[in-house]
Amino acid sequence: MKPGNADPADASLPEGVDEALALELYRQMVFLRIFDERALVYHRHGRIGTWAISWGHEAIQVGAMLALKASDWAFPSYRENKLGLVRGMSPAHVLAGCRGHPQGWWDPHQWRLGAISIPVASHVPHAAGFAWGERLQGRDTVALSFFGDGATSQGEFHEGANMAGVMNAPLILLCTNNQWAISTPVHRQTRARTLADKAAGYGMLGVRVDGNDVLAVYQAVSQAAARARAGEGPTFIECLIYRAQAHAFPDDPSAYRDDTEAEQARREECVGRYANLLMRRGLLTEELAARYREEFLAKMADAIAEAEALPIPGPELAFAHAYERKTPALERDLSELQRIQAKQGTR
Amino acid sequence: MKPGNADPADASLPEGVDEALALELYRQMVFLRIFDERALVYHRHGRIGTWAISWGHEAIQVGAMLALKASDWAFPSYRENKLGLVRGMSPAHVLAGCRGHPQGWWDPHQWRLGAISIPVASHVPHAAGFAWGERLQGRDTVALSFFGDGATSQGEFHEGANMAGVMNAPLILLCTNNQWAISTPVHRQTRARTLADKAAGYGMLGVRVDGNDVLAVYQAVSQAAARARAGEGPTFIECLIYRAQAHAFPDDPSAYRDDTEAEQARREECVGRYANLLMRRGLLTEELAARYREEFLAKMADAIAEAEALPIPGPELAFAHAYERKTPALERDLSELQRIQAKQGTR
Amino acid sequence: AASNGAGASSKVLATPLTRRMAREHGLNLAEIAGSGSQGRVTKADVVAALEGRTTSNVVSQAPAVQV
Amino acid sequence: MLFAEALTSALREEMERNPKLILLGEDIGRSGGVFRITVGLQARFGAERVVDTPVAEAGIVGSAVGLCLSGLQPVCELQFDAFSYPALNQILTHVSRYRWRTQGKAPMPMVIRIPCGGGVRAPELHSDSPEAYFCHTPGLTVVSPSTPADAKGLLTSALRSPDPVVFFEPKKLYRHLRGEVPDGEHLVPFGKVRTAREGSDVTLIAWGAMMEIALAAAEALATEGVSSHVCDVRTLSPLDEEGLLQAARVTGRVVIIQESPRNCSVASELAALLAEHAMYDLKAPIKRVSGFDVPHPYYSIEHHQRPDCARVVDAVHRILEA
Amino acid sequence: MLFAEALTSALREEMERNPKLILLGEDIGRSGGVFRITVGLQARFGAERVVDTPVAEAGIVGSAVGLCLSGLQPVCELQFDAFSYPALNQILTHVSRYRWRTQGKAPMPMVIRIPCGGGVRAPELHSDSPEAYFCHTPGLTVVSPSTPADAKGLLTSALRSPDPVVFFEPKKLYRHLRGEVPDGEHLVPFGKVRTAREGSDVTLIAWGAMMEIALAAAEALATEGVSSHVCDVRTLSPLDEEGLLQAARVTGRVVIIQESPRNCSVASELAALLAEHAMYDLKAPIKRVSGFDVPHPYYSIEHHQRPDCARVVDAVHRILEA
Ligand SMILES: Cc1ncc(C[n+]2csc(CCOP(=O)(O)OP(=O)(O)O)c2C)c(N)n1
Ligand SMILES: Cc1ncc(C[n+]2csc(CCOP(=O)(O)OP(=O)(O)O)c2C)c(N)n1
Ligand SMILES: [Mg+2]
Ligand SMILES: [Mg+2]
Ligand SMILES: [Mg+2]
Repeated sequence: MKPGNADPADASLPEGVDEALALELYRQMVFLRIFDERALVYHRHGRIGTWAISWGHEAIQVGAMLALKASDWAFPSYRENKLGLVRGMSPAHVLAGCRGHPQGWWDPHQWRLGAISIPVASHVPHAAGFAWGERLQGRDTVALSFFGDGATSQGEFHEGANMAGVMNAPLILLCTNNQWAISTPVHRQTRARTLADKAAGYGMLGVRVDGNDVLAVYQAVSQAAARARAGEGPTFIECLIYRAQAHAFPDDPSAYRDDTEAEQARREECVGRYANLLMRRGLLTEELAARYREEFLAKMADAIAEAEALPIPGPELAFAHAYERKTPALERDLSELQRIQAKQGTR
Repeated sequence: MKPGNADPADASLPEGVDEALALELYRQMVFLRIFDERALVYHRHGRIGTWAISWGHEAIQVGAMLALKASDWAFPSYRENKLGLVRGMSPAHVLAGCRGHPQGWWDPHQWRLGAISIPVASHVPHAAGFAWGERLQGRDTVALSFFGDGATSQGEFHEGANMAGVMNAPLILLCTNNQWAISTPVHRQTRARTLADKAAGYGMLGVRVDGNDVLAVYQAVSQAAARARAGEGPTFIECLIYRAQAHAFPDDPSAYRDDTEAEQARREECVGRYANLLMRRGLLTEELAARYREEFLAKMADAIAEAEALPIPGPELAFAHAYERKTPALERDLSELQRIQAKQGTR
Repeated sequence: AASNGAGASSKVLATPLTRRMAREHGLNLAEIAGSGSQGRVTKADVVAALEGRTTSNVVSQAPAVQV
Repeated sequence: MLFAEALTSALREEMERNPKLILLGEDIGRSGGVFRITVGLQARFGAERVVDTPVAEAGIVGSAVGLCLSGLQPVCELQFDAFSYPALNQILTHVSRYRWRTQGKAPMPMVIRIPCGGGVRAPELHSDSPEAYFCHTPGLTVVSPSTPADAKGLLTSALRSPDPVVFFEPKKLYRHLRGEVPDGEHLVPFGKVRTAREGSDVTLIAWGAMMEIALAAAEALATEGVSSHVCDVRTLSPLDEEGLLQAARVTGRVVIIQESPRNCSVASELAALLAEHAMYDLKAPIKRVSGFDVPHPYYSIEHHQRPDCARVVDAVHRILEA
Repeated sequence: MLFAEALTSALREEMERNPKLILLGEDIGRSGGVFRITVGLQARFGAERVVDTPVAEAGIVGSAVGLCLSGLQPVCELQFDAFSYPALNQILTHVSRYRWRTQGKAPMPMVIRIPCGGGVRAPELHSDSPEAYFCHTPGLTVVSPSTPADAKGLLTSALRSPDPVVFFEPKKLYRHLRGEVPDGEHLVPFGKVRTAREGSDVTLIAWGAMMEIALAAAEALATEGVSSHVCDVRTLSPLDEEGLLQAARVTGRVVIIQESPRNCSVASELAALLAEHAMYDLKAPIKRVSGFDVPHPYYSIEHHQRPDCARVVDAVHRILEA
């Protein structure tokens, strides 16, 4: 399989995807795309910090999220730091996080999204345990964990996946194989023929889809969710794409790969491809597409302004929430710090 | 496949196994068997500590070790703590270790055996790295790592196996699937259909053999070693048996399993089965078998006496070898301790 | 700054407690004979030094009335 | 009641009380755990609440994070001290930080039980005292009982704690220490040291299995006319700083006793705390009687590594002379 | 020379000298590492000696154990501080114990390089200062340089050490600190503190990125007439106890500065060391200016957590008053 190198011959919509949903998939993809493009600009302005771009990952992120019920949970890695947008989180909220602002946190229960997991693969066991816990409590929640090709090398991916199998957890292991882990190509990541080959080792179904095809992703996740809800256990889904951009900004891919494949991937990117399909079906017009873009561009402009307007908090927040109640030592440390900062008057 | 439930129809020896070797395999199996049986008695006398019995694992341990060259390395877990015997280590040496005596250590380079790895699976990456390092240095060494069914659940098994695949390391992953990890049956350890199914996830060959059949193990390891030496990379070998004994002594399996399967496994144990085969081929007589037993029983009696005669070392040894040179703090701590112990006169 | 810093008493062995007592009573530790091991000045030595010096200005440093 | 039984009774009673508690670990179900602490619990509460897991410590603790998110309160048993190390990444990056990372919205009310310490003639890596790794990690509460009553009372508190608790059970005490345990519900609050013996000449500070040594040393010293004040730390992190400072001030001479290696340990922290906040109350140098900075030795020579009465008495003599 | 360049030159020169050295880590090859410390080395020494690994820290360090057994001397780069945690099991159970376990026959001459510390506006878990976990582990040598000269000299020593060395590189210094580095072979021995500034009123003890703060505080204090003696610990474990005791004795007043959380930290150990062995030379309580016992905060507010000049100066004022 090669990702994204062909439009599907016919433009029929898969089962369960009506026209409204087909358009909503598109709209959300555009939102993520614009978020990414603007964030990169803001990063270059120095207005946000490190930017873990997911340009080209929209079909996977949106296809997967829209295939879940609102009551299902997703567990993002750093690459999916803007996943909340798909569930209605404000872009200012996400941008605050990119500015290293404490307002970037979210309540996992409100959004039904785990906290972003920075250590690669370390959230896979969380998703497994969560799914298992939901099943134990008789709920029909499904959990979906996002992670990358590189993450499959981590012990915690393995332990989480194996545990999910044994516990028959309603879990979807959604692996975005973008063929790179920073500078390491997937064939130096594992000798497995495909990443989906790993599924058998956990006694679970492994499937492989074109990650540039939002409908294929939607369908694979829908089916996996249905199986999970039916008590048939976890599924491993490998979504194949090619990381068309840098790993993050800053990062200079020219140091480790030549740009031809990336160039190709940029030409075959998922948003344009899906737009074509929708236009051929008459569901999308240039005009509507432009309208979406306008809408989200305006949102982003407001969002960055809002994020930049957030005041930098004092030290209280650094001392809060490590424990339910601040320890006496933390109380003392905080008041000492406040005394010193007050004396300095510089903070 | 079920382990050990049938004698092979014919008693022909596989390629590469001549009669002398066939008998040597038997002799070593008897040695390990007698070691195990006597060690259990010594444990019951309180003369050695915890005893990690491998009664019934002889076909695997001996078959694998004898399929390796003398220059190859093996990496044992606690279950293979007596592996050195096969390479000529004295039983007193092994028993000293069981008595918690520092003389139980060995020089990995002398015996071409890694140190016993107590944390389950944590030595798999060592074997991978070692094999890779040997290849880098142009040697044709093969490394073999022993581990159990439970160990396949550990992240470090996964990381080591994956790394070995990527580095094309001349490694044999020898998994003793005795169907139990202490009280946990293998079907609660993983949902994989077979443990060998895990091999594909690392892009390596996975094979499954009857672990009660020493010749089958010998052959599988020989072939894997040949592949490794030919630069074809690692192999995963699942040796299927049934743990006929307790996990270790102390441990009371009656708390978690009924004895019927174990009873059956004890009847089908590998040493007797192989003896039958050799006798049918006319290679072994009751007399010779008895002679082996006598020989090893005598060895064991001497060995325990020797191990018990070892004096308990003073504190110097507790302070040695953490660093190449004792730190000044350790020097001071040691002399303080010696002063106190001298005053007490009780040590 | 550092009025109590590396002065004459810096080579004297004493706990911070003893040093503070001496400091607060205006005693120079170096002038007190230490009775502890290795000539260490102990709290008792400082108390003894204070008692042997009842007419000094130390009194005026103490509060006139204990409240 | 045996120390081990006190732990079992805390688990049993809290599981009766709180249906959200779920136990997971290696061999805790049918077999009742290698130390028999969960014995009978699977029979009582079923295999869904007392769960045998694969041999995968990061998987156990990592899935416990997820179980917390799903609203349960997992209690993980890690089989031996050193087998907590494979779970350190989960504990350091997630268990300890999830509440903080979510500004209190996703707390991690889990308990991680870890049998610890030496003196039980065990193989390598079965005798570590790893508490310092956890105490150095903000967000965790680290506790270790030294009596059956505290075993029950502190474990009960742990099972009700809104924060993740790492609970160290000195394995030497499991079946060797017997003591009174109050009937019925028994809670011992975190963050309060226990005065195990009152005295006036020297303060001995210890916890867990080392309390036995501290008390034996106090007895020995009493025969020489030296009066020891013995303080059981109980909550290793966050420390009861006030209680510890007071215990030190009672006598002004302090010996800290611990089994783990010394460098960057709980004894280091205790000494530092006193050096910062009780300096003017100290009459002598602080002494640490500690495991040395070497791996826990083979069991035939582990007595050299584990602090004993003679070493404590010697340390007291030295600071009394000082 | 930049701090980063000093590290690169140590690696390059030692690799020229010693064919047994092999580098492994994530993205260290073609890309030269996320901090560009190994830049150019793969081109120079080939992909067999500068090896990009899978994203698997336990696999990296675990296979380094095996590489040592095969006679090589691996140098592992772990990408960021907190990504050393997945390797802790290997480090605590094997790297630190293999020499001991084999009575010296199978030493582990490996170096584990870890970029550390905050102040670089990084995402979560990219700003930890985890040295205490390693210092608490016997068998490891733990080192952190604070100048380009020491970066080269200490790393060269690490690359020649027969014992495993955990080498902490303050990432804030990589491209912000420039300094003289002696030409040619340059070795700085382990176990020797460095006097960064002589003074008589107060002793400031720090290491790594905090040396910058210590020296800035010394400057600020000098303007008030307070003379600071500034000591760079350099080798965090095993400590240069004599050197540290001497540095404390110079002034009898000590402030210890570190970025990591305080509980059971290197600062705890230093304070404990002084409280045990320099009590009679101290004139005031010891002060620790430390990261607080909370997770390293979001970067917009990390300045509250990282010790700064004002906090150090305040601490000095307080112990001068004391
Ligand atoms: C445990 C751990 N090690 C290293 C890193 C540094 N790191 C961040 S992203 C990344 C590559 C991950 O690649 P992949 O899983 O393919 O995800 P992608 O970045 O392609 O989305 C690495 C090594 C990390 N975040 N966590
Ligand atoms: C990391 C770790 N966790 C737990 C243990 C305790 N333990 C010792 S043996 C064992 C079971 C291992 O089972 P398996 O791998 O099947 O090997 P077997 O004992 O059957 O040979 C366990 C859990 C350990 N040694 N290491
Ligand atoms: Mg990737
Ligand atoms: Mg087994
Ligand atoms: Mg791990």
